[in-house]
Amino acid sequence: MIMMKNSKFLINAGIGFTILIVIWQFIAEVGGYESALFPPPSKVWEGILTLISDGTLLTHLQVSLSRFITGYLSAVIVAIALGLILGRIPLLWGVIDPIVQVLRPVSPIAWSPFIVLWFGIGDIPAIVIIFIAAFFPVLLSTVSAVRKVENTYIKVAQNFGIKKLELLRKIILPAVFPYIANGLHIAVGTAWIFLVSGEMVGSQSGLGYLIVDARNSMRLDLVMAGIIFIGIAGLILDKLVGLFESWINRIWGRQSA
Amino acid sequence: MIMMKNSKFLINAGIGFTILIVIWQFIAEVGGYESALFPPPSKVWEGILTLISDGTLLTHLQVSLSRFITGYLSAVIVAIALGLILGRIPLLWGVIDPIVQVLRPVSPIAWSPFIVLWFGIGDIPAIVIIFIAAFFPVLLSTVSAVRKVENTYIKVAQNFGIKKLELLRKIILPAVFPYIANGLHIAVGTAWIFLVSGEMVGSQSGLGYLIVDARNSMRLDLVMAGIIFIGIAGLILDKLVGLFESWINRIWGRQSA
Amino acid sequence: NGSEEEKSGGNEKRTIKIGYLPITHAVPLFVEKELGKYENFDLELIKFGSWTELSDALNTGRIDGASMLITLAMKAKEQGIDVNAVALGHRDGNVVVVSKDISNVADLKGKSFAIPHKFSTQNVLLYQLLKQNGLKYEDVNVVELPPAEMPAALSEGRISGYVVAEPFGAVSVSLEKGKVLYQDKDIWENSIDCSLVLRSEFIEKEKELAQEFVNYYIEAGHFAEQKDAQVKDMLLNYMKVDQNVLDLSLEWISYDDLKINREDYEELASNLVEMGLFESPPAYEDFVDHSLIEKAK
Amino acid sequence: MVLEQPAMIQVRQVSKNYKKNNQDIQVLKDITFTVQKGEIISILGESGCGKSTLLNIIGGFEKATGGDVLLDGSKVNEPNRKCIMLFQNYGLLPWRTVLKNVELGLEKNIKNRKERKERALNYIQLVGLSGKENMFPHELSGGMQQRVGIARALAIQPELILLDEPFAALDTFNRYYLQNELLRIQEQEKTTMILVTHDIDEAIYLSDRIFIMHQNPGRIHREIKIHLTKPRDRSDGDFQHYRNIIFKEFHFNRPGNLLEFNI
Amino acid sequence: MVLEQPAMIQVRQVSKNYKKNNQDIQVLKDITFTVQKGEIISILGESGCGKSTLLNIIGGFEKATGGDVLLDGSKVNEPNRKCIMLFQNYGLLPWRTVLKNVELGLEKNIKNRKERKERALNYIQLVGLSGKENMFPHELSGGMQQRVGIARALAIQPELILLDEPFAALDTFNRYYLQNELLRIQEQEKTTMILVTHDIDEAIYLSDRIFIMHQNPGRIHREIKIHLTKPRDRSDGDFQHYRNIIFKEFHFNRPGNLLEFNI
Ligand SMILES: Nc1ncnc2c1ncn2[C@@H]1O[C@H](COP(=O)(O)OP(=O)(O)OP(=O)(O)O)[C@@H](O)[C@H]1O
Ligand SMILES: Nc1ncnc2c1ncn2[C@@H]1O[C@H](COP(=O)(O)OP(=O)(O)OP(=O)(O)O)[C@@H](O)[C@H]1O
Ligand SMILES: [Mg+2]
Ligand SMILES: [Mg+2]
Repeated sequence: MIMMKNSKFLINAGIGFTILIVIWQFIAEVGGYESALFPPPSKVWEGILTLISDGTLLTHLQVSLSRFITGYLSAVIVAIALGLILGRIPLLWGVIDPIVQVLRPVSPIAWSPFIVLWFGIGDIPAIVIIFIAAFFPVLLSTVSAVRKVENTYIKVAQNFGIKKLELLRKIILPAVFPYIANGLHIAVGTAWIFLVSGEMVGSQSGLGYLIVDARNSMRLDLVMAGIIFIGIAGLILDKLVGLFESWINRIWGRQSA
Repeated sequence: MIMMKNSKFLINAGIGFTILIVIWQFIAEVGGYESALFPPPSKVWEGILTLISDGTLLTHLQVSLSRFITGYLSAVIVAIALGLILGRIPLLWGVIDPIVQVLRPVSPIAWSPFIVLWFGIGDIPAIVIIFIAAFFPVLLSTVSAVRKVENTYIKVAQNFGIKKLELLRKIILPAVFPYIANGLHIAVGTAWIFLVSGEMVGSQSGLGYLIVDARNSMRLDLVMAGIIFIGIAGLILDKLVGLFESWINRIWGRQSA
Repeated sequence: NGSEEEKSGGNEKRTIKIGYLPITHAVPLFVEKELGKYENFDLELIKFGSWTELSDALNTGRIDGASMLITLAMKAKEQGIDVNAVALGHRDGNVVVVSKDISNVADLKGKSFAIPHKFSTQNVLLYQLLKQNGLKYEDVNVVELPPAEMPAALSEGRISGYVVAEPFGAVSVSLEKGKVLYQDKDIWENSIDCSLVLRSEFIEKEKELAQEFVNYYIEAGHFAEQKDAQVKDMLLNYMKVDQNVLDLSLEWISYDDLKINREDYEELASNLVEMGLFESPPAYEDFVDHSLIEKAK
Repeated sequence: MVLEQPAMIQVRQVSKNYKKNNQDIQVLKDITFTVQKGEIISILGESGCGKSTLLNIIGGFEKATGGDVLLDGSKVNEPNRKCIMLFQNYGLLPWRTVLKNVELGLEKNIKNRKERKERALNYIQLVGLSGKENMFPHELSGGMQQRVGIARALAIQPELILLDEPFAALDTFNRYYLQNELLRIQEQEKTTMILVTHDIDEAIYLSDRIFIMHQNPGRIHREIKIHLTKPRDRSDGDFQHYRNIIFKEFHFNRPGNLLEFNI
Repeated sequence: MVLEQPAMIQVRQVSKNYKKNNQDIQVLKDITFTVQKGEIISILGESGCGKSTLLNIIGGFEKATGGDVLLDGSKVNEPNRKCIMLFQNYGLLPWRTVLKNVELGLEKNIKNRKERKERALNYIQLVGLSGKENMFPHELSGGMQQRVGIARALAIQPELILLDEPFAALDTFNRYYLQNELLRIQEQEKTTMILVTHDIDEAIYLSDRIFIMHQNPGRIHREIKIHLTKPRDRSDGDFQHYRNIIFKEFHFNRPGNLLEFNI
């Protein structure tokens, strides 16, 4: 069943990308762009092969992934824990909410002078930026889910004398998980998007750096190759979150959508 | 009722920001940072006043807002229209979906070499970046909402002989709106976040430019002031989308949440 | 990467961290690192994506120094950050590149023209160029662009010209999308642009290391001036460009005299004030520290 | 029920299979019956026996695997305006007011706004909702919502109305009120109705004939004609007589042996 | 029902007001009754008359505006394990299996896993769900889900079970099965029960006494004692007698004058 679904997805993806590449080639030819300025598919393909074969890709990918995982996981854990608590204390959330709402629309990149000040250059700023990007979506979806937890569950818990931490762990967390999962997906997207930006801040490695460096070297074929890698890796990360989600749902007995 | 809710929000916001400013002042003093590197609240406050009184803020804010509105509105309209159609044609969506999934995790900034190539400098690149940022969340939420439209509505439409465009307009669009609204909120956030980045690509104006320029002039107090403006403006834009949402919901008879 | 193990003390060698952008203006740094003659320290070159990020890192003390736009360092100094320029990165090496349909400066009137940064020598060069040809600065629509985007913008006609560090000028020329209108020395003899800037605390507290570092830097400058195959090989480890673009770029630049002369500096400073970019640029004595380069001779 | 008159609905040998995990499951098997113009027919059966599936096939919303359905002698292939379905969850469009909901089916054929509104208001009055035409569905109780559904169906004057457990979501009291209403309206409009329900009282109270369905596969087990004049009295002895017949059919009067049932 | 024995539940002069748009709305007014140990009591009334509110006050989930509730002579202030509520939508935790749901109330007091599991399985067997203990709620039919709810409530051996329209979401057939089940279990466990319903048959079939509630404000209008031995026969003549009494109470036997009711 899952196999079938996957093979169908692959066929569709194949058709989709073939069409895309044809259009791309067409634009490159008809537009008459200099190939240094708008590389045709063939050149990008060569670029991809070079990046793979000389190991550049693997190095940068590893670095990016390990930063991403660190930043994302810590953001998710902190945000869920905070969200569970804040969601149950409306008065405190009332005070914190306006701050969050003002901070959230600010691009993590805007903070970069301060991030450099506090966290220096290298891995940490990129991780911090991913943290910021992932933190708010998860926090907000957790808080709003906690505040909407079906009243029946709370009543059942009261009825059986389940309180405080036990209430959070046994009732609230599993009850809100399906709604948090949505936040997790949004966060994985946003955080991955900001990786590129994060790795522009004085990083010496990572996919974002790969792109910036290629751009500064006027190698737009490599920029395009980097974009493709980022896209694919982002897609895979999203699918991984999806797998985690359906794993939890299986343990916690939800029907898969 | 709404008045009461707003005044409560304002009181909470007041408390929240007071605490925030106290912490900020505390860090600035205890951390012993150079005020050029980490400006204390008082200095930022001066900066804010200067920006307001010399009209800089107003100019840049206007530019940013007009770009934002152009980019956001066109993204929303295109994405909803496309989403309504694609959601009803599962075969086509099957082919497009993989492409979207690979493109979505790529930061709009990564595209900037190509954006400059195609759209030049000035307003358009910033608008294009906002467009890209807003487009995907709305498209995806529309398609997924269309595919989940309650079957009863479709049956009712069939029963009364409502088909094609009429079906989209009279049944699908109003049925999915509450779910699209969620996508609109996410999009307003993402797009506004990318405004900063967008306005770094060859723009000579706008809030993003204000920040970059202040940063280039090493006026971190103005950077912080810019961050505050961006945050507040982002918050207001989000509330505006919320107002639009509840206006539509009132017209279309939904209970407000 | 690896900004971590900072002060491991003991017998460990001190690692000096120097920031750079992949441009021909930082060539002495690349050569110094490649020659690797220094003994009492390790040299780590840290590549940045833009001037802004580089100066953030320098200002907050995350790196000990950088090869950077001298004007940015002056700005930092003006804001109270303790840095000193100790040597130039290069002499000359900026060219004004314009599209094919521009034949003289007057043609630029009303057109868009790109510079890499508001606080840059390139901006001053543009200002002077316009002034010398009877135009006002406002007659041209000046835009700040990331250097890497300039050739594309020129090629698509989004801008009519640009002035920027190399190799980005040579790219347009070799793609035949643009031509050289002026070299910088035709506009302003002895313009000063990118410099080696060090944090003052580094110079003061680790005088000997700083001295050794600058000694080899100057030596590297002389070595680079040969511009032979060996030098080009070294550069290609830091900047990925086509051979012919590199050749062209190197034609326009020299590395053998890296002193920051007072009169040149003061001309720069007065221009900056005139352009309204600075109120009180740091005085030559405060900002330029020639003690190191003098001893290096 | 004169034989010469052709039946309004003919259900002929209808069967339906679903694929589930690559297995064919037969949900309906050889269902055959006819309904005359003006009749009210109930289909009574346990949950999952295939009542909704059968109704969907009659309405053209689903295709039968075998057999066919004739409406006025012509084959039903897709949903059509001659035969309107009423849903358990009312099927109202929540973004339209009562008036607009009732107008939904009229927008195609009556272009004149005033005329359309008049016609809609007429039927809103018929179901007793005059004055509520500008309210939205969520502002109405469940009972009122189903009235809107009825008005909307009647407004396009269909030949047949299909009702899928129309009152199951209402409480007993509201259910009683609406059953009475439905009878009153049917008397006036003479619309033919096929009703699916699991409520024994409801079937007896409303129907001319009751088809009892059994499951696995869904089939019609028995037909019961109700020879009582309408309106009927729920506490009347004759009413109890039919209750008893049906209870026996489902083995409900002897509580002891219930656990044998597969629930 | 000996007077000397103190009542298990005493509801004394309970009233409840809600604020709505700055107006006080009285939902309950002066409700007073007592329930003896082992009784099954039904509260019967139309939708919105305040049945759930009353039950919530008895269970300690809401505070009364006036009056109080005594359970075993001591005042009820908050929800407690002596008195378990059963919900219409079953109130099961969807992320726990049947077994884990039933164990929920035991986790506090029985730390020994094996012992806890044994006790839970016992009650799962009592409600006839042996073999289904590792299934998740969504894999069960509505009827089975409510059985799990009953097992969970019984497992902690409460003195009182409150049931808020427990079978309203089931179809008639399943409802009948579960009513029988409930009687069988109650006979065995002797748990006291207060049941809220709008189903007249259900009230007669299950209760020792029925309180009929009227609304605006919610108040107890009449108490009806059911003098029939259990198990009762739904098609029996005596059963019809009580049906008739209650129909009259709600004016249901004369269908003509129904529209006067405010629905
Ligand atoms: N689309 C479908 N795919 C597979 N099986 C289906 C589908 N629709 C219905 N079934 C199965 O067909 C059987 C009959 O379903 P149907 O909805 O007609 O029952 P019903 O009598 O209306 O039940 P209820 O009283 O619960 O509404 C059920 O066992 C159901 O699982
Ligand atoms: N939290 C609340 N705030 C305001 N009014 C309420 C609240 N809860 C209930 N009410 C009102 O109290 C009245 C009684 O509600 P309640 O839920 O007790 O009725 P019920 O008899 O259980 O109805 P149903 O059969 O529909 O469940 C209703 O009119 C309702 O609108
Ligand atoms: Mg059904
Ligand atoms: Mg209730």
